[in-house]
Amino acid sequence: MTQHVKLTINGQAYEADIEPRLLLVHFIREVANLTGTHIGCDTTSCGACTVQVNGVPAKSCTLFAVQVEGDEIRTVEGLEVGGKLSPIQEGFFQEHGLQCGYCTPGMMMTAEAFLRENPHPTDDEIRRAISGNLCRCTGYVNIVKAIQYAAKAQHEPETAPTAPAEVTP
Amino acid sequence: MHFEGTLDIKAPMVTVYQFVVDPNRVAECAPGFKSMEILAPDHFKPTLAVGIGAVKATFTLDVTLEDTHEPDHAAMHGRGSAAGSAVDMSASMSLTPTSDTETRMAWVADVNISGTLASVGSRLIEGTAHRLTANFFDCFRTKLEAS
Amino acid sequence: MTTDTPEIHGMGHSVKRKEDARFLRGKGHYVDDIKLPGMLYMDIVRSPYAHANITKIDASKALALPGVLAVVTGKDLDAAGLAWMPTLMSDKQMVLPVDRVVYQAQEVAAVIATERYIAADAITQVDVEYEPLQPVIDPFKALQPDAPLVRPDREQKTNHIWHWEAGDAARTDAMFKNAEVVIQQDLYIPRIHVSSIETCGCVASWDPVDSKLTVYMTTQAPHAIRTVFSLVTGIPEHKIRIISPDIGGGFGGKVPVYPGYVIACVASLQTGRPVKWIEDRSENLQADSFARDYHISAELAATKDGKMQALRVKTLADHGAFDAAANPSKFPAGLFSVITGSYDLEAAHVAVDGVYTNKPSGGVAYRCSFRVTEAVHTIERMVDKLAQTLSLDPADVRMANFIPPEAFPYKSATGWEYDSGNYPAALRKAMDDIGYADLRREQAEKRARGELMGIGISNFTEIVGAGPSHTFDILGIKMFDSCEIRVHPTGSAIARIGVQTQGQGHETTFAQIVAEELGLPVENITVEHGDTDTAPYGLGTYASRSTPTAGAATAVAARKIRDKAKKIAAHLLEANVDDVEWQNYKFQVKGTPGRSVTMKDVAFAAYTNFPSDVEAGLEAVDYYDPPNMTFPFGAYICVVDIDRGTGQVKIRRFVAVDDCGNIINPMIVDGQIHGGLTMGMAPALLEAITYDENGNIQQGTLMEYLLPTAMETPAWETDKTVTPSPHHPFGAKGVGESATVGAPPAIANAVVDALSHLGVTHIDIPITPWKVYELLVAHGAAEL
Amino acid sequence: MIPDKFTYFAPTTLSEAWSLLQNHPDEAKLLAGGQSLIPLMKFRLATPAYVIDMRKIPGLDTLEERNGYLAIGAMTRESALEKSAVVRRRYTGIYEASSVIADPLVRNFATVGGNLAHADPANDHPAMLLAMRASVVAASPRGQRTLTVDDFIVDTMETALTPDEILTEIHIPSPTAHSGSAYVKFERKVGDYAISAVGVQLALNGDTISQAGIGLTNLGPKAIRAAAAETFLVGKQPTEENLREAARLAASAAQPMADLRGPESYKRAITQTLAGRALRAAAQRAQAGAQ
Repeated sequence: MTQHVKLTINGQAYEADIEPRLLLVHFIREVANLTGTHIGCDTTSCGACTVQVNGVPAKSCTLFAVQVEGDEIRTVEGLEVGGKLSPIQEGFFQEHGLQCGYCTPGMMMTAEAFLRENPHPTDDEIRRAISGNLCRCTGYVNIVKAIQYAAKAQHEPETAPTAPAEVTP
Repeated sequence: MHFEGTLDIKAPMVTVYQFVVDPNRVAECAPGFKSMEILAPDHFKPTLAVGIGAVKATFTLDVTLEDTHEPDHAAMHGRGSAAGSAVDMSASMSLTPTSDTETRMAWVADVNISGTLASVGSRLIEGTAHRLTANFFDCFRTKLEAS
Repeated sequence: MTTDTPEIHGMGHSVKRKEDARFLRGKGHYVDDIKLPGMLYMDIVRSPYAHANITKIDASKALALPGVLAVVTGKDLDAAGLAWMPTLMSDKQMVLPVDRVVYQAQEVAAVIATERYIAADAITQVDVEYEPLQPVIDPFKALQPDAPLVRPDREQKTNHIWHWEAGDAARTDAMFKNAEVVIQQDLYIPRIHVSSIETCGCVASWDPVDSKLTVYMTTQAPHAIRTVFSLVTGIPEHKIRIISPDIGGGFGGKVPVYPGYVIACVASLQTGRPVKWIEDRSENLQADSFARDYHISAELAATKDGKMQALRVKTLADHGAFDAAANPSKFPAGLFSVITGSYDLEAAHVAVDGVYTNKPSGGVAYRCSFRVTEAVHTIERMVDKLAQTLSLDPADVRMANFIPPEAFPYKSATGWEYDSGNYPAALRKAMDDIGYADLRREQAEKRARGELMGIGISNFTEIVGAGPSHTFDILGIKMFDSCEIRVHPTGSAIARIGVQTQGQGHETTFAQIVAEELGLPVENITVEHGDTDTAPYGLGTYASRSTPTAGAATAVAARKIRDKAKKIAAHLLEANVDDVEWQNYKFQVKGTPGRSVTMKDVAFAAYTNFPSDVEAGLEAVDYYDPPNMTFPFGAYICVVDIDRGTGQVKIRRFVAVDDCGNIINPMIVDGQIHGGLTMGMAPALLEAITYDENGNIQQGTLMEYLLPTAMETPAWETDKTVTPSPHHPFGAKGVGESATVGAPPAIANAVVDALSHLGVTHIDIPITPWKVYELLVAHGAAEL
Repeated sequence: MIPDKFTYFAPTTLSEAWSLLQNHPDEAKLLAGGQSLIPLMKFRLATPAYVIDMRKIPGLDTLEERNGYLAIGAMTRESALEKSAVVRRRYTGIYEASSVIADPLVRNFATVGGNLAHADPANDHPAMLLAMRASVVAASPRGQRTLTVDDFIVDTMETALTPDEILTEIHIPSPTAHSGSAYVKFERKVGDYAISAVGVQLALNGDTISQAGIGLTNLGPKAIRAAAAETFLVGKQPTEENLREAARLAASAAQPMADLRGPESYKRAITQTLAGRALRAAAQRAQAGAQ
């Protein structure tokens, strides 16, 4: 039995008839075809699927899409505005805050929301804030630096050279 | 998981013995008993919906009575699967009369749970299995003393 | 015609990563992102038992579900001769069992359905009847005569797989006989799992018109996989295309061929439609290959004043039900014989016995280079135990026993030729960085107050870059690696490599190698890999081999291009070739810097104005066969504080001084070390896979298998020394795994050091709070 | 991991929710934050035929001090407790418990009511709420009743709620000025359940303890009230000696089982350590409040 849901992802409205058991992460990846949000576990442990629901970071593998009916979802694809990387993306680029890139979208969605609440964090506060997101590659050192970079960049918008534009493969 | 216990039942040993080798009576005491298929007097398949809180698993156990010595010993062996998991259990009961109307039952049970339940629920399994097993045998006493 | 030399950003520059552009925007292309028209989904029925006969599989209920197309069982595969497949270690492995399962979570049947959710429903509707058998869990008991057989399919009716030795037994025994001091220690290096955040999976797509099988898969070694697939299925190799898209972490776990890949291919062949299979995390954790699981017994002979003389090691290796490790063929125990480490020993002997148990396959890497982690942990613990026994400072004992810098190239007691090293310099730097003397003073003060603080050193030597063709092969394929470079007319280039990145940043670092060698700006160089239809043959990325092998091939291919370019440059400069030299990224007439042309100029001429005795175009390929392994090393120092009330170990500081020779990109090397240290710390303190007596895995989800978060991970401090490899084209060594190999003993040594005054001499990893606390209780030092 | 099929309802009133519960006895499950339920459903260890999402029922996310107590709506997010200045200042133990549950992302959706009603012995709120002598409000078509947390939590994952009852609010008595509370949890890593955790609340009357509450997490089939330790403390001064004895008594109330988090003896021993630390912190806070 399906149910009709409407929700907004990155400002764009999506409507679909879905099974109530459809996980939000599958709605995002399979219905909206936004594959930047990843899946890394079954137990709400890894945070690879982190998106923002009405601005609040959440693990989208632990929400049914029907639960966020009418809500505003933001995914990694919604970070870049007007062809310009957001400070958090810029921070991850400048500070080498990613390696395989798999946890990166979730990590950035957590960090971006965190910096809105705490614009001048300490390193320890950052570590605590990202402790629901696992990274196996970086050892977190450069992720902490990346988030600090973004914290500073928020206050001084013009910064170093930006990451190259996306190349269509 | 190994559990054991002793029960003092206010019923004569022969009555207790007849109870524990009667599939219908035994199955009624099984946790979450739903239904049963009896294949032979010593071979039956109860369906059980076992659970605590939100967790529920429905098992169909294939049970055989074995090693029965009237009037003081009975044993059973069961196996079943559900939700990517398997359950293997064996239980034995030894009866001694403490009087003409009272019987002491010493029971021993070994329960093995494998698969998803074991890997996801290991934290809660031992306590739960212990509780369910003890309830199973306690139920014998309740039913026997009620009848 | 000279133009200004643009910024090249070659060797040694912290160039920002090219691949980040897509990852930062959520535009990576991982396997699960691939959607093909008509694609089906596969899900797998797995065994709850570790050891059981399968008496019946009834798929009728599953097949009755709308959307279910097929249920594949072992019997189906058997009919096609595909129920078993070869492993990389001369063993064979079940794809799907015909009548018996040999580990928990083993694949039993596969369901093919039109949707992921339907496939998930269908696996619950496949009824499998089992008859449980007694499982073999303990590898020591596995060798007892009455142990049940894990592998009755083999001719040899034993659970013993192989015996392997290295070194000189007689000489070692003789040294022990006369030794003044003998230190003995048993160590268990537990089974662990790489758990890359992306699990394994594939999309297999059989094109019936073209008779071609394309498989997008999470593999670290696409070419080797293609060859194996071709050998197993009989499909000609040119009709198989393996594509490794973006890989969400590999660490060794994505080297093996897992049954799921093969079943998906069979399912695609059967249905004529693409089939996607993506593992769940719990499947990944429970069934994919594991690392370590070595039961080691080590002895060290030394003089009274702490001079190490000989090492004798016996090991039992638990390989699970199939010997499906991914070691080079001649090395069933990997490079474990590098166990003499950084020390100048007169003799050593190592013996390893492989054993089958009812567990998933063991012996793959966990970000380590073929069993080097086990070796390093052993020798570094033994050195510390020697120091403790003789009441010497562990740093002093190391300094007194290092292979001296002037002794390189150095032949080790087990036969390796170390290429280069300067161990005292690295240790001295680490000691200076962390303030070793001050820490020892602080420790003494704290001990007087009853506080527990420990300082641990690890001075590891790695062995990476497999490897020279005279020694190294996998299934007979020599372990060379490759690069093919093509320079385009306008001065940009593409390099295709035989290795496969899983986050190491190859698209950037290999471009830097080309940039350095050709004098073309790094941003104008594209690096491609992972597609067997386009990339040159290579053995893939694992065991820190990319830079030592394919990196070398890249430099050599570029130099071949430069040789040709020189002829064109001479033509352009109207000079004799012998009078042209490569200086400052330009060709110039010797002694006349004003007369020069850039590679960009030459590239254009290679297509528009080349001399008559030179072919058009500018490209080259190189298959590099390394003359030797490279031996990166490092000195790590760890400081821990221990809570006497809970046994909790806190890493206060950790300084890592690494030496991987010449560095391509310091930013990326630093990142590799941060990650490696974290994956070294994890098994030292948190991660381990254990089984109960029935063979139930006890850490089957990430709730129980404890990957460290940012909170458990310390702020790593890194530093370096540079001792180039004398045989590598640009003096580099591998680095991806150094820190994983080197970190665990630094941590273990620090914990033992904190407790050494109580009489504690060893603690096995993972060092859990309760293990520490029980030691505190035993020695009267616990605090309530 | 894909959950089994179910029918989803998002009622907008409690009455609607009650009638759904009554119409589908045994087959319906209330969904609050879902951070425990949904993982169980993904493993198909929970397969409710009907899921009743509470998100649209207004008034269940209260967080306010009323006359003499703090009212926490059942649907109040853990993160709301963590961020509340009042909770942090006056109900410090609750703040500390909220901020160590699972991980920060889970806390953004996990609810206090869900944590309590799930009655997992490893959940952090029950023990702290025992220490704070909290009560819960259960509402059904027959009206509402208030019961203590002691009575509410019956056994492992079993509460006193009748099949058609819904937990709507948690009430924590407002502490006196001279009170202090603390929650000390020891876990293997962030996101883990406690190896052991202890919640404490102490109230002082002058320099003697007038009220003591101590709860233990993950040390038995359900959260445990360390009653002997509480009784011991009342009427005594919060001296180091007394607190140590109370910690010893608290640990002796634990009924731990050996598991991957450690052997029984270890859990008992560190419970004494953690109880001591929680008692000292609570006593200090109480004394600070008294100044």
